[in-house]
Amino acid sequence: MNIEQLDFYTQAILSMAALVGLTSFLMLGQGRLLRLIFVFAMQGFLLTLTTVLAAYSLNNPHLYISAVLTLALKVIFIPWMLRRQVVQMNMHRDIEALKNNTAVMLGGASLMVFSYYVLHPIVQSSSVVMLNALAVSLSVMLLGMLLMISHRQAIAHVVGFMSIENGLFFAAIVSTNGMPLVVELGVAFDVLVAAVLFGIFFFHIRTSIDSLDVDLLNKLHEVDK
Amino acid sequence: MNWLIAVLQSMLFVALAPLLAGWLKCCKCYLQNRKAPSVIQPYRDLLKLSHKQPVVAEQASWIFLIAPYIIFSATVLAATVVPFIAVNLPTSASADVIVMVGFFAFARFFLALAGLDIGTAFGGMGSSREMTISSLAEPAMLMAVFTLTMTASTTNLSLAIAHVLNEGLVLRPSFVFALAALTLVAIAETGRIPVDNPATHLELTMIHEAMILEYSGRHLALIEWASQLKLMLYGVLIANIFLPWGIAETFSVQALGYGLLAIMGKLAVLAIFLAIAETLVAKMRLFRVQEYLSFAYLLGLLGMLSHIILEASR
Amino acid sequence: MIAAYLVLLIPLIGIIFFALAGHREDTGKLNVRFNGICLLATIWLALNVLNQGTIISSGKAFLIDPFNVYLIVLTAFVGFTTSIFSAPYMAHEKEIGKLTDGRLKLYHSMFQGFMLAMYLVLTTNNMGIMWVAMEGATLATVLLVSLYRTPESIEAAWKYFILCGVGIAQALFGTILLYYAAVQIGDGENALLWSVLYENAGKLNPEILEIGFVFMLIGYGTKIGLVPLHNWLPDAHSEGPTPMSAVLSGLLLNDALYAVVRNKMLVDGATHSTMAGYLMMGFGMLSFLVAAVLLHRQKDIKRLFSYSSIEHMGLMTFAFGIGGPLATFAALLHMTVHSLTKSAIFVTVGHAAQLAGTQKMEQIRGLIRTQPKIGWGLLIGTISIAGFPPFGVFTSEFLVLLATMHSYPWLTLPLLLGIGIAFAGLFRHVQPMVYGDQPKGQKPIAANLWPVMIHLALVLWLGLAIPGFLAHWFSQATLLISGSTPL
Amino acid sequence: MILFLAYSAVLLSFFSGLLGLMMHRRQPLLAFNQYWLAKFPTVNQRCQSAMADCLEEKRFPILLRRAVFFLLGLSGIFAILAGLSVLIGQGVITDQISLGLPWLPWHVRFDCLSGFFFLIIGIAVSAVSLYGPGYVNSYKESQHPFAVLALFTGLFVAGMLLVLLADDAFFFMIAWELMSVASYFLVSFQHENPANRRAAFLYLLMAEVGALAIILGFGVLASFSDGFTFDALRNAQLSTTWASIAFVLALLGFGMKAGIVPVHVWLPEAHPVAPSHISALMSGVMLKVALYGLIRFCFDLLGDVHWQWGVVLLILGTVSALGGILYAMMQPNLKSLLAYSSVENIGIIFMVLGLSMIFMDNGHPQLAALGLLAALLHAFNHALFKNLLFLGAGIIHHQTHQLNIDMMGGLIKKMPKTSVLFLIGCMSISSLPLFNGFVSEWLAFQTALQVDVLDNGVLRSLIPVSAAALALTAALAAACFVKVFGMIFLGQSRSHHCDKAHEIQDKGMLAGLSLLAVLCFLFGIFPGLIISLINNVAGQLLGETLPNDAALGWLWLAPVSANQASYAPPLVLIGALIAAGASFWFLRRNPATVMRRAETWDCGFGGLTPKMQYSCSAFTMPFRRIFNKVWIIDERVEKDMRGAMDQDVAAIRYHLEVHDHSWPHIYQPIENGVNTLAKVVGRIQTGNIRTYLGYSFATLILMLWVIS
Repeated sequence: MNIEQLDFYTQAILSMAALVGLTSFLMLGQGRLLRLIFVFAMQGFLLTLTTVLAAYSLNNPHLYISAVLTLALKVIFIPWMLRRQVVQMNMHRDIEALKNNTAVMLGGASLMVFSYYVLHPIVQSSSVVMLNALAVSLSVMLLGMLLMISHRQAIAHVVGFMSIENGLFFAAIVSTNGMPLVVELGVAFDVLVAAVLFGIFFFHIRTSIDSLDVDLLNKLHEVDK
Repeated sequence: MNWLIAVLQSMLFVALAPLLAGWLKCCKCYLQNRKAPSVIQPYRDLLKLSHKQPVVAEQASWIFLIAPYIIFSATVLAATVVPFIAVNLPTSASADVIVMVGFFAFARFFLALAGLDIGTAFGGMGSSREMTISSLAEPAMLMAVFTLTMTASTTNLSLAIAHVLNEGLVLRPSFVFALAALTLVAIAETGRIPVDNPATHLELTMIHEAMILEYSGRHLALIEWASQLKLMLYGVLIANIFLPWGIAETFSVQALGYGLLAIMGKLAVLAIFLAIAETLVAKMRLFRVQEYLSFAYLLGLLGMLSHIILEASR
Repeated sequence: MIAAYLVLLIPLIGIIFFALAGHREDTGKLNVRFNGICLLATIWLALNVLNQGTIISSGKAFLIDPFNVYLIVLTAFVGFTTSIFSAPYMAHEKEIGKLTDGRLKLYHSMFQGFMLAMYLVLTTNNMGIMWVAMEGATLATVLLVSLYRTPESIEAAWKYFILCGVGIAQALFGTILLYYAAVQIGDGENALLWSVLYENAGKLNPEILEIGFVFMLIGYGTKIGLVPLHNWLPDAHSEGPTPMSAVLSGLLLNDALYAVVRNKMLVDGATHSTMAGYLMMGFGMLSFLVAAVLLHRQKDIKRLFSYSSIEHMGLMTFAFGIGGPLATFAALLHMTVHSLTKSAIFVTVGHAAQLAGTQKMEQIRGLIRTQPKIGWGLLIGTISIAGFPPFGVFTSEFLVLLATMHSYPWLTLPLLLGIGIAFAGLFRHVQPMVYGDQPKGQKPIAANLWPVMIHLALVLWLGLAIPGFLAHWFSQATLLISGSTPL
Repeated sequence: MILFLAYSAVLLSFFSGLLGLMMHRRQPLLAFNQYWLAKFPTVNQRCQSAMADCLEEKRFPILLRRAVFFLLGLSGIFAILAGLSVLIGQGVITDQISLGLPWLPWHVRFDCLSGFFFLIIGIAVSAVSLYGPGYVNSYKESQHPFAVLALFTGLFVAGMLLVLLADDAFFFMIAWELMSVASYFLVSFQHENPANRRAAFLYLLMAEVGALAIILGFGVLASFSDGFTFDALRNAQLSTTWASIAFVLALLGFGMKAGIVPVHVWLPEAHPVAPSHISALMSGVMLKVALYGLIRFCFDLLGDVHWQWGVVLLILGTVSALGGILYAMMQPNLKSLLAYSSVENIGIIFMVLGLSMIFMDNGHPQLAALGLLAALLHAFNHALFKNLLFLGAGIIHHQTHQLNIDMMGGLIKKMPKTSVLFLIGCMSISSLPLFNGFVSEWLAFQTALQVDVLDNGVLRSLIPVSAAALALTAALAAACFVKVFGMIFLGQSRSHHCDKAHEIQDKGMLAGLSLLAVLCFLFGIFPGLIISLINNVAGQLLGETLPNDAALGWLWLAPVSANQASYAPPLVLIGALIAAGASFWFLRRNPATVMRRAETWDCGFGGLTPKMQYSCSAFTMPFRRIFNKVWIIDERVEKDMRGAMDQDVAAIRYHLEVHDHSWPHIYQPIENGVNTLAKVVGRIQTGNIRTYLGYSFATLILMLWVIS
């Protein structure tokens, strides 16, 4: 099935998927925290757009609520909070030197392929579009994890964590037109609380190790040193 | 009737034991160009000792005092089990060859304890050495005897000897091994050269004598008698197991008489052999005794194996 | 059904109450009361289930069946006894200046929050809500782990938060896949209801469910503490306040496993393959062995027992993975006895650490001589957790072994090896702590050991005889999970 | 009725443990008494005052101790009665107790085999309960609470009895582990000593490993049958391979408990450090319970034994017997020595059991019955004399406060009664005629001598070799116990403590020993009494009894036939008495020869000192030379030099340590291996959260790849 044969909605969704995937890649290679947060906010915004799109074309009003929640949390609140932290910590000038950046990017690309490979069996029971959408969201998830693995700043970890959530939301909206409302609300609540807790933790970590470098959090281990 | 003969035979056995010792001493003296004491000198010694007042060490406890009686009775019991001039004895049935070895162990147990009781270095040394040697000798002896008992498929000595007797002359390789083993064990167990020297009182070499150093009077008499009995017992075992001919199978006076003569003759010859051996061989160092006894053990085992593999194989 | 609502309502009130009321002298006791009332409510609920069988609430939002009813009671019970322990314990912590009023307020409020999350995980019929509650449990406890604000505790809390957060996100992806498979055959709103899913399990798309299950297993498995996803667990258990360790080990891990098993039932129904079972067996065995070996290296007493928790969770996962009626029954029983024993152990461990003034095992010595109750409690608890009869852990381990022997004979070897190594690892550390002369200057402390005694007595009881109603529930649950029953 | 006796025995021991817990409950009891007094003032005044009397502060602990041991003794007597009645009645009684798993209540079965072991336990427990009250008096309540001792003793005994009653795998394991765990607590009772802690840990660890092996053994059987009851397991149809696997597992498990080489290391560590009456129970009885397990598993559950198993048992038994006695000989600690000697005796039992299996599989059930009989009889005898010796060791420890044989000496004069009883134990264990140890060894030899009936060449040559080893073992045992008795009781005392020792005052302690000593002698003279009982066991288990075991009258022992071998201990005794009496009378009739005491001859150096005596290590030096490969010997002589050019010796110190090979060669590597493994595995936990995330990520990828 070629893309020109699909309806506009599907085309739009696929474009969105591509964009969301792109933002993930952008984040992965990003060493500056402020830009990272900005790209993250962009991803959140794309997610909001997708949700609105789905709500509009599928005439599914509860997705609007979900869109509002996403907008509020992922585009406004969390980026704002993270940005504030960065500025407070005076880290906005720092560039994190990423080791093996090329390898990580290549790895990210292969993850994308891998996601398609893994989800391939799903094609039998649904459309290629679904496969695309799910694969993109899976790769967003995996890229989020990769982001966390490759970055050392706690703030980058939070961004990675939230981008994983973005991937999940994307999957939920595209493949199933959103989860039941209760669940959506619950998840949103959890994300909110998590965001608040992250804020608290930044404070604690800073007071404890005077930095937000997670590599310094290594007192508890089982290795003879 | 049987019981009576058995008891009489045992008494005879006990009574004749010093005679064998005397004869052995005589033979040795002749061989060593010395003037021999009378053959009945051991009897005189025993009698003299039994009349003397025993002197007992201060340290000694009741173990020391009862040990001679126990040693003597255990050896006597062992003697009752062995067919001396006749087979088919009820005493052999009430205690078989394993029990006989047990009697020896019993006697030795108390002898060693008595050695330790007085609390001197000599006693302990003797006990230690005695237990070492005997713990190697005892299994060797059992092995040798088991060869016989497995051949006869009975551990009853009387029946076993009767079996050998009735079988006639059969050349058994196992018996050769067993005979060799038993002879080696007998020499070790009775404290003869080359393992021990009954005549020595040099602390580095003595074994048996070290343990009984503190004994005197009737106690010494009993122990001496017991060791003479033991010597005789081994002699009778070797003679009657491997050359049983002449032993009385019925309880007629004639047969018993022949039996007595036969065994005395056999013992006399054995004693001569022993005397020759003792004259020719030098005493071994203590820690070579283990090799000697391991050899005996090995011979016993070989005897048993050759019986099982060569003679009774199916 | 009112009982179920009550069970959820009480802790909710608790959160709000403690958050608003602030810390007072009697907050600890109030906490006990809240948990006590909740326990009564769960018993009422259990009686209902005993009389009526499976209960589904009118909106189908809640489902109480034999599989979760006993876990609910267990949760309430462990929560109750832990709160009994917690009252003097936290008072002592405040006395020695480790905690402030504010933090105690947070502690009590979040204690209730955690209980609420646990009840919600267990009672809900909706797989999505289950996920939400699971995440909620993490959120409720993460601040408790860092309650002492030491660098280590903050590190532990951070790891706990990030690792569990990432893990649980994967579980959400799994849930989405499940939902995706479900909407293809049914209506949207009810598609995540477990009761509906279970009925239609055969119709679900097996491929999707398989992939979904991988995500679920890894997601919830992080919470269970399956190796190699377990790394947060020893840190979080050892650095938080001990009552928290007790409920984390005794309840949270169980509930995560509960979630996995619920999902496994669906996957099994859909795929008719043993894929899910094999995955669980693999993870279970790996966790079991790695934790057993790592027990030998521990220096911190709470860390030691948290590894033991990983080990036992591994064993349960393995047993559920085998999937036969015997193994399932054993795993259900093991969940119960492990919760009871482990929470009892953490109670004694807490007291022991307070007694010695440190969590370092090298410095904890002579407990029996100093305070026999604590020493014996720890020793008997360890004996029990190590799987010695007549304690219940033995029964379940025995059954697991036999089930393994029956289905996969060669796997018994690593299993036995693991049990042996784990036992040695536990005992080489515990024995020097309890035995020996009283160290100089060590004095008895105020301790309430009734929870320990009650727990151990219950475990003993379960080892000697399984009461009829529990056996009935177990066998019903076994029927539900494995399709047949050992009875 | 019989079952009632058996249950009573179990319950009584259990209650004795519970009663022990009352030790610290004097105040509540007092309060209860007051309350009771107030409530029913009219009820029997005397009764109440008696109660109050008992609860008096000083009397209460003593009375309680007595009561606890009284209950324990009662349990022992009930066990004896139950055992005897089932052995005589030859019945099989089954029952169920509604405990355990919902679909598997505890099955109980009481047959001759169980009954026989009940008898062993009963006798031992009775003796111990006579002995106990006096012995435990020396423990300080604050350091060694009696409640702990009593509770776990009760549980221990109850556990052992329950093992014998169990008729399903689950119940069996519960009882088995109850026994292990309870005895673990007893081993660690005096836990202030590092040796105790180490021993206890080792013991529990090996008990656990052994139990796992047994469970697995049952598991193998269970997977070929449809249930865990022994009835079901009996009907399991196993291929030879699986049966052999089950056998090996059972052997490992039960062997570990029984203490066969090389899995014996816990035994010489654990037995010596427990309180002596517990050591007696552990060494004398618990090992027998392991033996029971093996017999039950092989002869009853597996049913078709294979001669190859017999060979395995024979070889292991031989190695254990020789190794055990050689190690025993080198021990300076009396209780370690006794523990190693248990290894030896268990080895002998295993040997004979192996013979029994070999004969069984080769179609000679009668000879198999003979072997079984010899094994069981030796187990019985060993229980008697080992208990006797351990209890004796307890008295010695109690009076001299030490267990090092090198520090004792001369106790025969200070403790005459104990010394006689101990001597009887030594003679029995050295298998001297007239004592019980000899009878079983005699039977063992008789079994081995029947090798002629076999066809297999390997067996025909192997069995004689093991018989030779048995002979060697017996001789070494005699040497060892000469050393023990000689060093402890004879000569001069080598230490201050020993000098001040005196005879034990407590009658109960001596009574416990006397009971066992009398039984040792009694069954040495009249072995027929017990053999006819064991014959019933063999009859029930193998379906074969010995032929005409009493054809020559009940005084005679003729296990195969009168033509093959016979032994009449009563006649031997009479003979011995006559011989000894005659010589005694003959020599003592002359009043002039009354003996005279004089100084011991000191080679003219003047003044014998205790240091001149042969010591323990000196006594065994020849053995050390001869068998020097058996031990790891660490022998050093240190000289302090002085004087011009350091030519004169000021002092010499001699240092000797003898170690077991199995420790550095088997156990140490395992321990190191586990530690290394832990170190390696520990590397996965780096402490860096990014690594952890990496694990999570990698696992996810891997799993997804695996399923797709």
